Amino acid sequence: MGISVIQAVLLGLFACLASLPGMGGTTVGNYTLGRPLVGGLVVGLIMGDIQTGIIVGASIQLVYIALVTPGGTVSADVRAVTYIGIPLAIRAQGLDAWRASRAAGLAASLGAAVGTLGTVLFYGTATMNLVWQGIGWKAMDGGKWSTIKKTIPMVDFVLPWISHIAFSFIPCVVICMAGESMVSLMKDYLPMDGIAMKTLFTVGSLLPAVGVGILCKQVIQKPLDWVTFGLGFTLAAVMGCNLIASALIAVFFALINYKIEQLKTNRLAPAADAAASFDDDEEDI
Amino acid sequence: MGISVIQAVLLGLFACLASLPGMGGTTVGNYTLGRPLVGGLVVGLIMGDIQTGIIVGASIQLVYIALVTPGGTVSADVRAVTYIGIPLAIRAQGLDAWRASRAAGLAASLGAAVGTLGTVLFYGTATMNLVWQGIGWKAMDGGKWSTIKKTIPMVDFVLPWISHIAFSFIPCVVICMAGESMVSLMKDYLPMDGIAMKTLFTVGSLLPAVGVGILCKQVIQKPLDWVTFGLGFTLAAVMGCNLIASALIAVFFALINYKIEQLKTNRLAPAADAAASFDDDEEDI
Amino acid sequence: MGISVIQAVLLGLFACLASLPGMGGTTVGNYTLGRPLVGGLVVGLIMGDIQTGIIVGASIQLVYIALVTPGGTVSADVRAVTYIGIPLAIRAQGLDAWRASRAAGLAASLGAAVGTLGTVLFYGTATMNLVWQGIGWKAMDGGKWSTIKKTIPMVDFVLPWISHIAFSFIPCVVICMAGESMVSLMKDYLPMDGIAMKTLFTVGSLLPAVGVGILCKQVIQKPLDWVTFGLGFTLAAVMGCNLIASALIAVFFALINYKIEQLKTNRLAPAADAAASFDDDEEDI
Amino acid sequence: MAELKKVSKKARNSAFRNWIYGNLTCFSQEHMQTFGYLAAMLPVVDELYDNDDDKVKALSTYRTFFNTEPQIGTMVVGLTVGLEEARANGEPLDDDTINGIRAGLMGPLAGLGDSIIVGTFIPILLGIALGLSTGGNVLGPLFYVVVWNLAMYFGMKFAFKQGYELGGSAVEALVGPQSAALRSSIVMVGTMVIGSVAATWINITTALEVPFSADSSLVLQDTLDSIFPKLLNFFFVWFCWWLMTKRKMSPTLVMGLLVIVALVGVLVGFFNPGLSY
Amino acid sequence: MAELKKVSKKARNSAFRNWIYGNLTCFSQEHMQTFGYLAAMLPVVDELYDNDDDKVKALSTYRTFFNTEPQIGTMVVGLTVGLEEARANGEPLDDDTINGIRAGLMGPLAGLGDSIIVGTFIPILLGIALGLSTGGNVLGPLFYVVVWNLAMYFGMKFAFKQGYELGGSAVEALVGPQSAALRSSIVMVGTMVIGSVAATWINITTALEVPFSADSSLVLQDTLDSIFPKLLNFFFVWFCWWLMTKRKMSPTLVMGLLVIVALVGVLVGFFNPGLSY
Amino acid sequence: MAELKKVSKKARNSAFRNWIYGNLTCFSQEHMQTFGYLAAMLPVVDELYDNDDDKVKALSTYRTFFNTEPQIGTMVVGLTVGLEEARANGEPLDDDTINGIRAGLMGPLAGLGDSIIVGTFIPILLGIALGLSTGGNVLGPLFYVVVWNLAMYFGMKFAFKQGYELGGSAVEALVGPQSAALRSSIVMVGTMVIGSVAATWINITTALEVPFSADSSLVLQDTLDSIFPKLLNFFFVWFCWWLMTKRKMSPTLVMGLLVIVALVGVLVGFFNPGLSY
Ligand SMILES: OC[C@H]1O[C@H](O)[C@@H](O)[C@@H](O)[C@@H]1O
Ligand SMILES: OC[C@H]1O[C@H](O)[C@@H](O)[C@@H](O)[C@@H]1O
Ligand SMILES: OC[C@H]1O[C@H](O)[C@@H](O)[C@@H](O)[C@@H]1O
Repeated sequence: MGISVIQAVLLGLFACLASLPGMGGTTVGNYTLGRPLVGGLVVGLIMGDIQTGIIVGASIQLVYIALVTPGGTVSADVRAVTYIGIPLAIRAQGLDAWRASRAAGLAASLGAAVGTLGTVLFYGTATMNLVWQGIGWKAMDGGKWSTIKKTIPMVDFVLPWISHIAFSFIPCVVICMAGESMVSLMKDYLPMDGIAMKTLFTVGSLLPAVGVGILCKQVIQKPLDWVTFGLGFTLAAVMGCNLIASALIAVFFALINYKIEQLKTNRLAPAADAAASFDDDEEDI
Repeated sequence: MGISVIQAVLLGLFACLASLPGMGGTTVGNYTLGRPLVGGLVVGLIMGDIQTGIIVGASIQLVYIALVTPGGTVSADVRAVTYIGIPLAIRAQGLDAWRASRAAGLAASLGAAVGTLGTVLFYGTATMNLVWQGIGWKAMDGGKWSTIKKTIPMVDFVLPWISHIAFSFIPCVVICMAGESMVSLMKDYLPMDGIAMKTLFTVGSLLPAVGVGILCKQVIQKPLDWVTFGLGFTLAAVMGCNLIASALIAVFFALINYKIEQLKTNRLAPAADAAASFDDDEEDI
Repeated sequence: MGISVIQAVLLGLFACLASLPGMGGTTVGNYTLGRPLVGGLVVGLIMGDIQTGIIVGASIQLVYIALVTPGGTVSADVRAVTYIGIPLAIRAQGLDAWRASRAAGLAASLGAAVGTLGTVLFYGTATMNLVWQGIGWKAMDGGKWSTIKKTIPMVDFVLPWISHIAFSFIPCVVICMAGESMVSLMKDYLPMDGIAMKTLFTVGSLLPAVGVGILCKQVIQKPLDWVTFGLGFTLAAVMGCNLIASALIAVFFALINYKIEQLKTNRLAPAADAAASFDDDEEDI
Repeated sequence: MAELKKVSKKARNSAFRNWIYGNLTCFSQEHMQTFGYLAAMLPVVDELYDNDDDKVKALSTYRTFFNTEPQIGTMVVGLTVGLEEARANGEPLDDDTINGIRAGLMGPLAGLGDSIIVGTFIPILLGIALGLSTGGNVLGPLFYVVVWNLAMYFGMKFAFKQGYELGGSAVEALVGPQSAALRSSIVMVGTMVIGSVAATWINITTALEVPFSADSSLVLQDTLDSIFPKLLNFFFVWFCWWLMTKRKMSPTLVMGLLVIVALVGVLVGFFNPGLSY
Repeated sequence: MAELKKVSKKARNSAFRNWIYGNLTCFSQEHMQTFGYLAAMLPVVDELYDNDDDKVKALSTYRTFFNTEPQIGTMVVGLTVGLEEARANGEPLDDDTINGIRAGLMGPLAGLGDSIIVGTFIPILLGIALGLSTGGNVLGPLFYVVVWNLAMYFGMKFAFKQGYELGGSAVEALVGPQSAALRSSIVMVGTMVIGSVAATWINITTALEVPFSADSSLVLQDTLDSIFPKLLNFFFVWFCWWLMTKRKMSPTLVMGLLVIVALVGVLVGFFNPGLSY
Repeated sequence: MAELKKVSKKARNSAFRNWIYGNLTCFSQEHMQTFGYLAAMLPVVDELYDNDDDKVKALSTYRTFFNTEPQIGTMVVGLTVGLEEARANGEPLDDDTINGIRAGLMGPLAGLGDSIIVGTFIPILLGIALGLSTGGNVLGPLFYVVVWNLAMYFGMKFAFKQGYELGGSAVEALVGPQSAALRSSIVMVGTMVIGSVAATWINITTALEVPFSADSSLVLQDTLDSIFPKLLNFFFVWFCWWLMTKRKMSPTLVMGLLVIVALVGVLVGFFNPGLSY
């Protein structure tokens, strides 16, 4: 069973919708269309074999059932596994008259490779988005509201399609049509130990520092604020606190700070209202 | 060598005195009569073979020598091992003319089973005590001093005997007289994977939450106090502090709090005494 | 190839200069002459075979390349390995016409024993220094400046030579001349499981407590200061903080303390300047 | 001015005896040593107050949960006897302060007592006794019985006395003009230690696994741990507190509810102590 | 006095839609959900302010980095809509406070959302769906599609509304006479959480090893860890902050610089993600 | 007003030389770098004060324990030279502040220096030198000797100067009207870091095991750890402090006592370093 152009185009489209920073939105795109079980249904519909699609999708779903991507760390791209792996598996089945369960086996074995290839595509997409974001920042810097009003939605909703066409649509269509051998070909052309890939992933690991740096710019107003930052850092890096525990401890210190700052303020206020404020400062917060 | 009724009754009595929440009191009961070495002497006296008793007791003592029960967590009930395991072992010896050391071996091998059975009895006792405590609370709620004055000692000193008769005396007497086979019989009737036992132990793990909840009711007066509670919780749950380390850190924060609260108070006091209090606030605490 | 008296004396001298609390100073002595690679050159010069010296030194250097001695904890004394191990190895080579690489092997295998022997010498030196320090303290206590001015440099720069002669020079000369067998002889006379050695090392582990105690004497002025001390202790002992993390957290608390203490001070100051100080207290620190 | 009340030697002895005998006799997982504490304070309260209502009110302070290593804990009892004496003389000691002190001390003292007395002193005594009892020698157990009980009796006497005197001397600081600050700090220590107690002495875990296939499943406990370690402890403490505070349920009722929760939890597989003989 | 402005239902819906659709559409490792946030706040800002400059100024508040679990994060968006409404009515809410709140909430909500929604709720739904889909039954995926999307839609609606109302009611405390203290405390929480975020979400390590011989080498990462765990995270955050603050570089420029740093780092062997297919 | 005193270049150089040569020459486990510090401060104190008593008093400040990575620690020496200069000019700097600063800096600087200079810089230099010395080439060691010593010499010069200037400029803050608060905070940092030092640099453990039988024994160290990790460190520090403060013993006497403690401890089996060749 070959894959027609129309089928491939549809698969490519869904790959765009379903990726992590996907054009279908997080809930409908990534967390619905991007789940292999649902993807199996979709691919089945496109390929005209719903039952096999679901069986294969279900078996792949099992492998990735508890996948979480905290802070944009994508260890395996399920979307690629779904919209490249499943079609290829079904197609192979057609050729060899395998049973669905064997297709599932093939999809799973293809999965690892395709999933990793997908992370390249994911980082590619996210990196290309930087270009559109650049357009957004320029508009913001320009300070003209009419431009901003047009540009921001364009940047967030429309332009990323270009990244997705480049890094989701085209690879998906090409690989689906060219078949399994294409995967190893791409692996050869995008070797993970080549400078390009290494740099891509290194950039990916460095970039969040810019974002956090921007945040620091906002909240850190004097050198000593780095000590507060440092305490939070130490809680997580040294003492094993997750973000929830850190936040709890932060609130504890904030309460101490609140009491002190209040005293500072009151010191300047007329004595008359001091007595009053003393009584209700517990309720104030 | 069989065990007579009188002997069994005496063993049952000592089992009551020696258990963890035991009728002999903590020091004399649990930590004296409840140590297998001492228990060996007692059982030896009752059974008329002091030497064997002590030898067997000593060998069992070794196994449980460093047993601690923090917060009422009983992993093995030494008392049952002592007042059920030792007699059965001595008795078996009588029948087979074994040497004391072989009796010790038997007691030890019986130990694991009897010790676990004992935890069931322990949780049973503690759970039944809830009934007497209920009587106590009713008296307290009633608010009549004469009743309270009579009820509290009754609840703490007298009524628990009922729990002990049910969960220490009777099982001990019955098993001692019926012999080793009784142990496996009881294990069959109180299967650890049955709903009853599972619920008993689950309740045991849930109940301390009520006690701690009562404490919280006392010290937590506004929602934000949960943050203080939460810090203590985090210290122990996340950062590996034991209660001593937690208390030390708590005192550190309390000192900060003390300084702040003192400033608050002084703000309202006449300026005249401010200077004075400033000088001695270090000594105040 | 034997070792002449002059050669041995020179080796002993360099051993004194190169040891951890060494007479060559930290940078030039311990961290230059005390590195086996440099030591290999020196030994080579003394023994008249620079090339072999460097080859052997280099191979030993590799083993100890990342050695750090935090807080005076010396697990292996590289200096002894260098100025006892290398000469003995070169000497053995001379006798047997080995190649340099085999001498390196011998030096390495001698290393462990000699390195440990060296720790004995290190602790011996440090312990003997206590005598000179005693002289220093007496001068300080005396309170006569002219005496102090003479004594302190004497204590720090001159008298430790005596310790080094006893614990570096003599052992080095003797062993170098007497040869390998001497090492095992010394091991027999200074058995690590003998009372003398055990006490020496135990004293070594206890003594830092005196130093830290002196520090405490200085900064702990009221009983509650032990709580602050205890927090720092807990951070390192329980929560896995190194000294840098502890210092950071300490600064965080110091900032809180600073704010509170400032409020205390201001409370007593005339209201007029309160407003002023309020504005700049952030910059004050 | 009325003469200052003082707890008589007799009442103090009675409190001491009630505690050292009864600290655990009516133990339950729910209240642990609370009734032992009530029994110990009873003669003291009875003597100090003239009025029945005052007695009831005073004793009610000690209704809250208490647990510690009972032998070293004798000190806390002594301390509250001292505080109660001061309160009976009109010092404005409130329940929160007393319970803050009790809560703040019970945790660390339990840690100390369990490890030093039960975990070290007893094993050492037993070790010696075992040596003496070779061949079934009666000297071994006798040695332990005598040394242990004497040591504990005098140790506890001492602890009680120390506590009592400490209580008396602490009153000044606790009710003086600067005391509001001190009291709030004590309650803070208590609250924080209770938080740690909740993470240390309670051990609620779920056994629930949602199986997806033969070799893959969702272990709920792992997810909970990733949110916050010991989350169920926290939840159940909060839940009990909420029932008692916001729903005005009595502890007994809450306990009953928990029995149902446990039963249902066991039935649906949420709870499973996983024990076996 | 001018009439109080209020964000119309239409604008609120528009903000909600923009967020739930666009929270990650223009994701980059650098700004993550910032553009989604800007897109969500756009209609709100557009409606609230009359003056173009005010609009630009208001929207600029949301230029800072934002990232959280996007579905639970809907609450934060709702909250800032409420705050923005108050600000448009002249309440003196400053950027720092708003960003302190956003920073303080985004970390813990991400932790909660990732573990509860993505790590627990989805697997359970999928588990059920898998059961239903045996033999290729279409019921399985359909069940998941329907239940998940309905649950999320209403869940997010609810979160947005809650957030919006919370924002409104919090304004009083945030701008009242005592508010300076509160605001500085909020920024403190934000700063501390950002510190933890820097140690949690960033993962920069060096692969550099200085080899001495066949079997001995200096692993630079180990040395760095002994100075301070995750030191490189800290350094790079500080470095970016320094470039932007002290050198007045734009984020885009900084990013460009990091690309060069990455390239050079890879070439000299300092960086090596160590991945393989 | 008298002219301001200034430490002459000569005295500063002399202090610098004394330190970089003598920081460890009279090392003992008890005082570590204290005598090196005294030797370094001697020329400074000698020059700054006219009166002999003042000199003695000033130098006595530096009697307290000091230890850090000696090369990076040059900064601290420079800093105290700056502070001493200010003190000689009548600024009310007290011993506690100076020792608080020293104590607060010595720990983290030791951590930094040991890991960066000794743990990273030296191995890298040696690595290069090893490469150059193949076949016994003399270039290898020479390279190391030259580069290392030059780098350190200029590095320490720089650190000393930086410290000296920092000391001078910090004086304003340390003695100004707001300084009481600052000084108490500095002492706080010092105290806390000393606490960490006590847990990090001291390593006292007991080898005592009470054997009960062939395969069961009480490992005392385990019990102590369960009470508080590193408890013996804490105990011995406290004990030494107590002897010196409450019993007015001299450090030398305390040291003598510890030798006896060690001997007795070894004899009864409490201490056992457990070393072997
Ligand atoms: O961790 C929070 C959040 O970070 C990024 O935005 C993505 O990886 C999301 O999937 C994740 O929920
Ligand atoms: O942990 C403190 C304390 O808790 C419970 O009361 C019992 O288990 C005691 O044996 C124990 O000492
Ligand atoms: O740890 C700091 C410092 O402690 C001692 O002084 C010595 O061991 C030095 O080598 C080390 O740098």
